Amino acid sequence: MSLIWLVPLLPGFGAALNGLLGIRFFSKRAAGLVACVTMGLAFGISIWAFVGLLGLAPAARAYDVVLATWIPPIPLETAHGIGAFEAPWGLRLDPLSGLMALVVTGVGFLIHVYSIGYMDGETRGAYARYFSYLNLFCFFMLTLVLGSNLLVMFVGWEGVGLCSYLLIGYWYEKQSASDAGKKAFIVNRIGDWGFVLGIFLVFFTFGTLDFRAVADAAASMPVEAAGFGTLSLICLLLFIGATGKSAQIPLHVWLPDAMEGPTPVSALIHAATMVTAGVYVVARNAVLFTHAPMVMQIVAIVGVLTALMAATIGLVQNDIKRVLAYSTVSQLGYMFLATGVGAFAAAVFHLMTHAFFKALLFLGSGSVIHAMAGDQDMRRMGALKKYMPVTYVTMLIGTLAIAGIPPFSGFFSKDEILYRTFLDNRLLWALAAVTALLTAFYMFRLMSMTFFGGYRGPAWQHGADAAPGGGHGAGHGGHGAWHGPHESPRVMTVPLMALAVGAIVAGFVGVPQALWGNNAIEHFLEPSFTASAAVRGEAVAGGADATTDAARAETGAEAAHEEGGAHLSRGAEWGLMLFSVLLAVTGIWIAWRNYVVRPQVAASLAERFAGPHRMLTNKYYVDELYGATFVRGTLDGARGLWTFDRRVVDGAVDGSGWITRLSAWISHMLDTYVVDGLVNLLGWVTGEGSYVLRRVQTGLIQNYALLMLIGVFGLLTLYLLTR
Amino acid sequence: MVPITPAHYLVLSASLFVIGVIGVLVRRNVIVILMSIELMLNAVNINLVAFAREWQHVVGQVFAVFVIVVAAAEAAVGLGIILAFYRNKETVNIDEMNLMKW
Amino acid sequence: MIDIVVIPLLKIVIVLVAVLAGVAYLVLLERKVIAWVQVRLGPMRVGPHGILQPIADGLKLFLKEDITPARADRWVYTAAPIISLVPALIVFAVIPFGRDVSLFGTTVPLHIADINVGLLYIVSVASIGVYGLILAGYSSNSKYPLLSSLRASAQLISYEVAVTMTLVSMILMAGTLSMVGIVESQREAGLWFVFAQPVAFAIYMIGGLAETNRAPFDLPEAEQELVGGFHTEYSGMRFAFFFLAEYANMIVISAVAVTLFLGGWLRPFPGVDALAFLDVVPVWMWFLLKIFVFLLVFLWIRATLPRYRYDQLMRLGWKVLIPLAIANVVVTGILKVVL
Amino acid sequence: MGEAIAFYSLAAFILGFAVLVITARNTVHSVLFLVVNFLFVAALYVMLHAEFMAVIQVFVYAGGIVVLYLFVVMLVNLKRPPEVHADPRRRGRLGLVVSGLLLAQLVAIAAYSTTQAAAGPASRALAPSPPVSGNVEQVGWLLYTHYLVPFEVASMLLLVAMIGAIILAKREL
Repeated sequence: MSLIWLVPLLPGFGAALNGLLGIRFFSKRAAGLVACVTMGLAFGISIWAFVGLLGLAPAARAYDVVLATWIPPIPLETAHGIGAFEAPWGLRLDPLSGLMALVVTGVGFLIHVYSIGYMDGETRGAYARYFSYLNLFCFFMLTLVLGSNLLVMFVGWEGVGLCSYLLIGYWYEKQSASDAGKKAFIVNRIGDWGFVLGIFLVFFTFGTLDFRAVADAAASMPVEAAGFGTLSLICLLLFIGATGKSAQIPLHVWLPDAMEGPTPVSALIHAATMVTAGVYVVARNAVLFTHAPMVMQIVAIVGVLTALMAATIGLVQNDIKRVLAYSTVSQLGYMFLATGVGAFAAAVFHLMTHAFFKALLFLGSGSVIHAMAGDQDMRRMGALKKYMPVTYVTMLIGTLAIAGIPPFSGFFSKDEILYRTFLDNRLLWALAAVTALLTAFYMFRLMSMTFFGGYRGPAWQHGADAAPGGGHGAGHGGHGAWHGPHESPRVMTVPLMALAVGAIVAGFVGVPQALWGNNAIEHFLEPSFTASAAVRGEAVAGGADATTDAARAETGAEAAHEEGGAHLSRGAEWGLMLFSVLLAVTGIWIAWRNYVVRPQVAASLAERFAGPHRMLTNKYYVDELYGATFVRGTLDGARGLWTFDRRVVDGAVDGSGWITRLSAWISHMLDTYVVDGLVNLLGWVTGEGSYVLRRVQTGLIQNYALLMLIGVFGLLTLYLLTR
Repeated sequence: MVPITPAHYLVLSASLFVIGVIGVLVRRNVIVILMSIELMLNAVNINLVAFAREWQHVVGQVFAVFVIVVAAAEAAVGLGIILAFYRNKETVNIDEMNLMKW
Repeated sequence: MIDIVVIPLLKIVIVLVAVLAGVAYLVLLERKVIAWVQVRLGPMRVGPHGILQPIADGLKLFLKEDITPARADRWVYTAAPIISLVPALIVFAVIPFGRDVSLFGTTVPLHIADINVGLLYIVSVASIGVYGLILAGYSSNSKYPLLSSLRASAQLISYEVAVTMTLVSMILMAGTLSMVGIVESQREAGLWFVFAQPVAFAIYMIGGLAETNRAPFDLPEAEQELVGGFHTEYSGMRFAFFFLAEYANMIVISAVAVTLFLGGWLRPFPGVDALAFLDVVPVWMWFLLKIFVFLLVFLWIRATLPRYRYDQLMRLGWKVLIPLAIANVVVTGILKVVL
Repeated sequence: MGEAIAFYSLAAFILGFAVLVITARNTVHSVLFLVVNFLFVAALYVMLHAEFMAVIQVFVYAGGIVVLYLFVVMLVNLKRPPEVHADPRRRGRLGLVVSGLLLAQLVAIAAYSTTQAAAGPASRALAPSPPVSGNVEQVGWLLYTHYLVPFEVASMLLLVAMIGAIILAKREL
């Protein structure tokens, strides 16, 4: 547990090694080995730390490590007079961060291993570059997760954004890839703007950035039930950042395009870890959010709407990865819904399970794409079951998990969320339920189109023609011909199996009491979502409303096992479970009927509801909308400014320069024709005059003497006349 | 016969002076011109000495001495110039000494 | 009337005749002396021991044809000998031969004129003499005479400076320009100035030799180089004139030297009364005696010394004598002020 | 009477020889005439009881300067005659006329001045009258007392002239 600081630094070290030396010197094997070994070690250390954490008493489950002081205390103005603005390189291990670290390192490790096989087609330098990026991402992600204050967290936050940009644009030769990278980066900036403002406001309000301190300070403040106060503002800003990172409405547009990156990247960053950072932030600041119920409502609504919208879009997408991307968006929506209704534990629980099965699904799809030599269109797949059984089985497990079929992990987490939503708001529950149905449907649509039915892909001659679709992701791009769909190498299938196991068992940490389990994860996570005990006590002493606030704040974490309060009878709980399972089964049945038994029905439906279909395929025209408004507005504004700059500013500059030149020219003319003219005139006059006068200068001395004599004569005459 | 008054000496020296002037103005031989200048100086001296006699005071002779000194200096330098010029242009004709002109 | 016109005329005639005769016999004397020095006999034919030799020479020259070279400048050619002879003779006008003597009841000063600028008169007249040489050389339209005349005049002018300087120092000693005054001042001083001014005397002697173109400074008539000097083209009486002028100049130099340095007509050591018995000898005898001695010295030097080279001549004149003379003048002046 | 004779004869000689000086074709002749002219001027000085001036005239002019002229003439005159090449722009006749006018004017002034009372006594105060007797003594006295500075300046002038003449006449320094 004291080695926790190694958890982020090991991947960082690997990244540095691969980035500085690997690109030039390492072989593929060496580069992959470095990355995987560092991640594996980080995984082991985090497991060990986690075990150590479990060994402690629930109240004392927190361990701080301060590596160094980043910013020495600087006196700054805050709400309560001058506060010391300081930021240590501090890491904190507590249940939440421990769990997150476990997820990140574990899934990350598996995906690293998977990448060794998947990226086999790349050249040596690019291979090392890929792994250094991946390690760098893990480093930043772990910094984000383990950071003990908002600033360190923000470092990780921006770092993962950077890595996401780098990895989406990994194939930067492809215009679409680099565009997607830029899009993701810019959209994230919008969110980060809110996040930074939130950090400022947090410091201004509480005079500190440490989570624990912030939580304790916030716990002693009244719940802004009625008005929209400082805490609400903080939460809203942080939530804006979360939406940016976690692709919630309205900033969800970047995630589907992010699928331009390599599939393992999609699995790690855009499914398992980074996109869940937003959820993590909200959960990390649970106390703040519980004191801002209005913002909680907003979060819940945004979440559920995102879930529904993404699910509907997912219905009609044909790109296998895009389907998964939209499902990711929708699952993230679920998580925010959970946080919105105060079920932070459920959110984190779903986050964990989702990390497993969604990573599994992505890797599986990657395997499929690998098999199809880079083709991602499901309409050209089908009947791959017999070619790649391992992929089929694992993906089936993942699909069942996401669909919420017991006893797979997705069932527990999603059911928990639905249950808590039902308790909180019926309308939201209805929408979430519809989303669940749609989820089951489009996931099995994916499965059917991919693995069942007849093969619709291109024919292949044995070892004859080159791979269609350029095969940028194709492991076989390296050795020419495509031999048709086939099972992936072991280095890829083993992680699939591991994740499948995870997808199955991960749910059992949160079996509800209704199923005679004790919601272990909730109890485990509880300290992370509440203020420290001392603060809670004095908050209770602080007065009636404070107590009610505290009580209300703790419902989110404790209602599940509290007798009384907002609670349902066991029967009702059972009913809800059955209903949700029923929904999933219904979705599965529809998908089976439409895409396996009678595939033509789907087409006919698409024709009958052409309008909605087109709208869905075009993702509600959100991109077009943004393109028309923000992008176009920005571009036009920029162009306008540019024109202004060129016309007015440059015009002014050029004008002044022109005026200068004109005046210079005028003075030049003046100089040339007036001043020089006078001088030349003088010289001319002198010269011409000398032409006349020099006649006298005969050089004859005696003439000069004669002139002298005449002068003497004249003088004498004058003398005589004047005396 | 009238007594000899300074006027006589004046006329004499004037005539001598004018003769020197004519020599300067007419002759083209530089040496002769210099000699004419000597004549003019002598005319001056005659005047000086005559008036010294008239006034019974030798100051005029003193001036005459200075005049002679000047004449000596002038002769020396002038003849040196003539020699130098002659070495260069093989002539003492003053009409050919007209380099200093436009 | 007598003492204004007759006596001066008599004196002039006497002096001229004496000088010319002296010149004539000086030539003979020279020939004899040099002959004796060279252990010869010299002229012996005409008269006993050649006594009448000068007369014979005179007659010869007088009767000789007078030749004028073609394309010679006739007027100048004629004038040159006269110009050279006349100054040499008129210098005697201011030479005092002795104290006033009274004969026939009238006191007669033994000098033709005693002007108060006597010394300057001598110098200036001597400076006129140079024209004779130059014009002779120029007018005879022949290169040897021209060269020699240029040499002679250059030599004359250069040494004239030194001699004049010595005369200046003598004037400082005597405090007057009049020759008689100088002699008188020596008598009052009681000693000849030669003892007071030995340097000036030496310079004057050398300068005198040079001015008279005598050996060892007889370059103008160096027979070996220039056939005969500036009077090569001359013959007959004109040549005689040059001849007379040269020897007359010797006598002039001697006379002036005697007057300035050897006390003129004074007996030796005029300040010492013990030698008063020497006064039995008449003063003009003393004078002539001193001149005779001088002339002997001249001849003696000629017979003894070789001729100078031209550059040596000039160096001696400009770099030795003139600075020495100037220094002498300065020292004399300082002494006159101090004493 | 005798003075008048002496003056007129001397004046006649002086002017005559002066005219000869400037008219003689042969330069050497004109030099000779100049000498004679100077000698007659010296005689005039003697007549004016300026013996010192007379001797100086003979000594310096006749014995020094003119000899210099003669040398230069001999050095220069042996080549072609200098009278060739007459420059037409030279105004010789005009010079003659103006000279004549000047002479007339000067004579007029002289004649006019005789009618005026001589302004002698006033001017005599120019310089102190020497306490010594005798021409040379008086001149010397004035030169070395009242005109000492001009005398020294004159000596300087002579020195400068000598050096300048040497520099000019020497072929190579």
